[in-house]
Amino acid sequence: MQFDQILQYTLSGISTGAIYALIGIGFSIIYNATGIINFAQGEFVMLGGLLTLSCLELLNLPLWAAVPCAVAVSTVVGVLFERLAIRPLRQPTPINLVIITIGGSILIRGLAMLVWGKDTHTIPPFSGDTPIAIGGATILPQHLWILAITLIIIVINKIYFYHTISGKAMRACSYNRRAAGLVGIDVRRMVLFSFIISSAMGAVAGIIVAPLTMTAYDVGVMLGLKGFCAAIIGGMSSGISTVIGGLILGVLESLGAGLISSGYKDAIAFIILLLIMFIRPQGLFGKADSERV
Amino acid sequence: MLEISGITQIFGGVTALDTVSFSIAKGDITGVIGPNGAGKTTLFNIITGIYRQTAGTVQLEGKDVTGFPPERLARLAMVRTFQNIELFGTMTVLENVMVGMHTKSSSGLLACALKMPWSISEERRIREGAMKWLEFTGICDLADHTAGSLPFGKGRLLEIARALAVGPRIILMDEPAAGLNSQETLALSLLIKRIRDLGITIVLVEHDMELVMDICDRIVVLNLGRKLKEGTPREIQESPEVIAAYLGDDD
Amino acid sequence: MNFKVISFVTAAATLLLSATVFAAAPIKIGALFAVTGPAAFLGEPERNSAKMVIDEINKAGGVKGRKLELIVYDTAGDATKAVQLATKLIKDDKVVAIIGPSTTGETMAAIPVAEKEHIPLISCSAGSKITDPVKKWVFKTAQNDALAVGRIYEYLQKTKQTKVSILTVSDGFGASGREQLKSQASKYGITVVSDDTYGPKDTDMTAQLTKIRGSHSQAIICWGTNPGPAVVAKNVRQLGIKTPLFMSHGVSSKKFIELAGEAAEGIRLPSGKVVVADLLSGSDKQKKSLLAFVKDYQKHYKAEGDHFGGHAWDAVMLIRNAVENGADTAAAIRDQLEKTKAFAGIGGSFTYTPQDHAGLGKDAFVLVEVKNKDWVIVK
Amino acid sequence: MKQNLLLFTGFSILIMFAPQLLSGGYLMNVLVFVGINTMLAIALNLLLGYAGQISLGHAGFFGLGAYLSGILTTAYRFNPWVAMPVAAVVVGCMAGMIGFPILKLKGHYLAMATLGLGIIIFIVFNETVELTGGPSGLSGIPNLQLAGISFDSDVKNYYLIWGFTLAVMLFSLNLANSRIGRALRAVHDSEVAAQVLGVNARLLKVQIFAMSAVISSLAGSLYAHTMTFISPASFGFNFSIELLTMVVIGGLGSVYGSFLGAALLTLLPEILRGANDYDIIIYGGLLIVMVMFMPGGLVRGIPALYRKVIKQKGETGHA
Repeated sequence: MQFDQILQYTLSGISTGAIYALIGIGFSIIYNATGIINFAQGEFVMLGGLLTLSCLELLNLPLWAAVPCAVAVSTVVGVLFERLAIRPLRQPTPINLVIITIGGSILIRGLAMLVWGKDTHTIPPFSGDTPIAIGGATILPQHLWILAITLIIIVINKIYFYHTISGKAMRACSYNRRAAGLVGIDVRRMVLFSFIISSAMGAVAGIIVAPLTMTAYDVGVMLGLKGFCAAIIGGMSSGISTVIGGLILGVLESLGAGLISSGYKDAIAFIILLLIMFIRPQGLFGKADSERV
Repeated sequence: MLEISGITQIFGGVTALDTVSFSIAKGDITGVIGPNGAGKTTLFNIITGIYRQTAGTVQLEGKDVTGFPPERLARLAMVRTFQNIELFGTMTVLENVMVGMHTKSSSGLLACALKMPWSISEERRIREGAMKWLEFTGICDLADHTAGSLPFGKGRLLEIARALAVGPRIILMDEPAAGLNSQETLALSLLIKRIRDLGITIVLVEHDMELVMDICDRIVVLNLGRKLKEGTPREIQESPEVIAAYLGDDD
Repeated sequence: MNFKVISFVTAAATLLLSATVFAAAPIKIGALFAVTGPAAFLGEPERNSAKMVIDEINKAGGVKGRKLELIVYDTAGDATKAVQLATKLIKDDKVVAIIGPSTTGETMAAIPVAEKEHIPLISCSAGSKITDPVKKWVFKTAQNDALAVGRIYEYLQKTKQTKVSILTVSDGFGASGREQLKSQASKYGITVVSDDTYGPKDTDMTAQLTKIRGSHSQAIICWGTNPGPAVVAKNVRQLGIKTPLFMSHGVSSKKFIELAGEAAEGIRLPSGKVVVADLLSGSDKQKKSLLAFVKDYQKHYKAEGDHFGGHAWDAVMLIRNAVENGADTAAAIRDQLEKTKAFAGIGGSFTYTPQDHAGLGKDAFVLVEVKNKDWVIVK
Repeated sequence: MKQNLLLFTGFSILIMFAPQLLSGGYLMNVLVFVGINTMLAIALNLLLGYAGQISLGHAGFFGLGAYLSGILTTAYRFNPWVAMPVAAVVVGCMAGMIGFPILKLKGHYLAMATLGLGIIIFIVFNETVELTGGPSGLSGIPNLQLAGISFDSDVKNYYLIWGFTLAVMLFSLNLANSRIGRALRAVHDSEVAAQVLGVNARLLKVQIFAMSAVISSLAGSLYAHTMTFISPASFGFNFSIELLTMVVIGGLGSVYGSFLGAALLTLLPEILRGANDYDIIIYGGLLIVMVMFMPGGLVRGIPALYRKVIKQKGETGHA
């Protein structure tokens, strides 16, 4: 086994993992503010990619204009989803919310299928596709974009959640929604905010991967699933531990495919995850909290 | 009956209980009192196997039961009630008590699902037994109500009936009078005495001093995680350090 | 005397009446395509092509004065649905023949229904086991994977390459290709030095390709359908792998070139002749059908017709020919299908016999290469 | 108690005579699947509705039952009637073993772990080509036979499947109203209180997890023997989600709710068939609307709706 092979597996894993991480953070933000596991999260990833495509090809916008445009439209969809489906719910039990988001995800996917058809589409890479050699391994400029944007988003998140009023209010909601409400935080607004942030983040993730992985109306399912896993490994945090969760998943998959068996690579990743959870049932980064009676 | 020795509990650097030891005699009503934060509920949680203590042992009828899970203690005839009553809210009052008979019945999953003859007769026995305990606590007429819809006072009675259905030799009550009005408290003290008359040992954590002094045979005082004093209600009432630490601040 | 006259008149009238009724009643043909779901790239062009050709036939007055009626159901690529809908077509819609389903898995699931109800089924999927062993009521129009694999291996043998790496998608299409790639290798003196797979929804195959790069093979064969192979092509380029890359007929459409972009250049694959219709020599028997198909598809759907649609086109035409030859019941259509000889369709030249319900020879495939964003035939 | 029995008898009679009332044909075939899905929804409901434990991997157990039955009868020439219980026992034991560590997890960790389990099982179906036939599926699975009757037509299968489904329903109804069922619901409402009363919550959860897996496996075996062909695609993540949807839409903790949910979600695509590509949109929209207006599921929502209509009628009548 050569060193540059391992390096290539790891690099590939990290760039895939960064995407899982971005999607995972979107999951966590909504989960923390609302207690909802948003199964429609993957659909925003899909919307980001396909909307960028439309902006580029139909409106003939340049890339720098198409991206914010696509993010904005995806965010509007996120807001509509929260307003029309989540907020009016009379009995918001966790399981009902899960079904609502599943319904939403099917609905959004169906609409996308009508708008963009069933074909796979691709958007051009941001800055060419001349491979860059690192040691014995190669990556594409787009991979650097992915890593850089992931990093920027984590930093912005950190600043938002720790240094702004609304960010702090959102964190308060995640600790205790009732108490947050009692001290005058508008919890419902925070819920809306969380949908805005995570749909925008999902869209960004969808845009930056599309040049590498292509996009179609149904890409959200698998990416959403992997993002969900990343979030859980990271203990549903909206910060660095979810990123690590995503990277672990990505690297495990890549190493599994390269070193053991490509057919079983997802199974290998999941078996390791299960083992981690059996040993640490409170999550890799979660703190053990005792039940209060 | 119950022997507690050297119980220490440390939560993330904070010592909640510090080498607490005392013993409870069979047939007694023992009160555990102390100011807020004295560690009373923590102690209960340790005795009943909900928390795992940092150090110390618990002996039940001479048997070391340290670290036993609650369901195992129930089979050794120890049961408890909770400060904020923990009812099975979606089930009826009768069903709540029937769950209490769980250790007194043995039909397995398959026998139940296939309605074997012995499980049918057992089911009848469970129902009759549960009704008996509803009668004992005087809430027979509520049998078919949903437990979640009961007023707090009735809920408390239901929780006690449910605990009794387990057939305990010792029962631990965490603030049974909390949230009750004076009339209900009076009825409760009568009920506790009737339970004692069944030969059941009772330990209770309580803030209502009148109740404690009225029904308890012995009292243990905790303060800041340590045992401050142990004795009869009269001894406790007269103890200067208890008055200083506890009664003094109060009224 | 009187009685005889009356009975004669009645009989004649009945006959006449039934004849007119008969002529008016359309012949019902059922179709099961995976129009949605993961195999929609097959189902959609198939449905479009089938509808198109049925419309054209009816516009031209039908077959022997009878119209054809097509009833299409979407299986979403789900075997359970395929079985249910096959039953529905037979029991509720009373069709005389079924076209589809789109994938091998669905077809294998639907076969018992067709066999039991005695309805001819013309599958549009490629799996060899559909017609091997031969089943009385089951035919297929899609070229066997075996033929596609054979095309590639022949070429490798000719160019004296003996070590190949294979990378197949883990769905029905890839699994069937993988089986053929492995089983036929020795016949051509080829060894498979590495055998990897990827998931249908995977977005990065650099791990598998890094491993393949280390295996020192002389050719990489990737077996899958869009978008996976496009990702593979891009990853190969990213990793700077210079080993020749072969793909399957699963991506022989313009869509692949569009998705893979620059990375598609130089990739070779076996393909039905439809993508290179205009490059064929005039003597090719299929050329007429191919050009007609491509032109019609462009007119109807403003899109490039591909050979998946071609499978449905062939199936409809085969049934049409059977009806032309006088068949109008399920049993008669089956018998006529089996007598098909040298029908030059989109997928190739079909000749069915009681021993062969796949009907195609090796000439169904040509080896093509991507050059300047278009296909050229590899000589 | 008496009411329950009466309701069940009525339901059984309805099921028994349904083929006579309905025109037959394709509808029979759909009703066979309603039966299979009802079994699966009940299995999941035992776990989710009664014990309060989520599973996003139940399609895996369904698939294991189907594949074990399929492999045993095709490759090893087992009699289907033998293969079925063998498969159920094997799946039950597997679920029991995996249940101990997996049910220690709570909330979304449990969701994730069961999801992972389902995906692992799915991948195994796909990759063990020699055994399962891989993605192209396993064909030639024999039909069940009983006393010289081969269950090879929709009507025969209807009675076969519904016989099993009714048995599973009765089994679950009995269980729900027994000491085990009560203990399960108690664990759901307050795990700590149940434990204090002597209920071994952990063991009970594992038992019900295993039982749920056994029922799913049985449904899988029956599916394999009626379809005679199986492929991994039928047992993926999507189907686990669909089962979850059936249980919730039908009504948590209700056996009849599971039937309603399974019936609705199985019949819906048939009703929407005419809508072509729009069906997926209608389906998604309907899920949202259902949960919004019937948050307790069909089994509680329909009577409420009925009462509302009656009340309105009464009011207009008086006015």
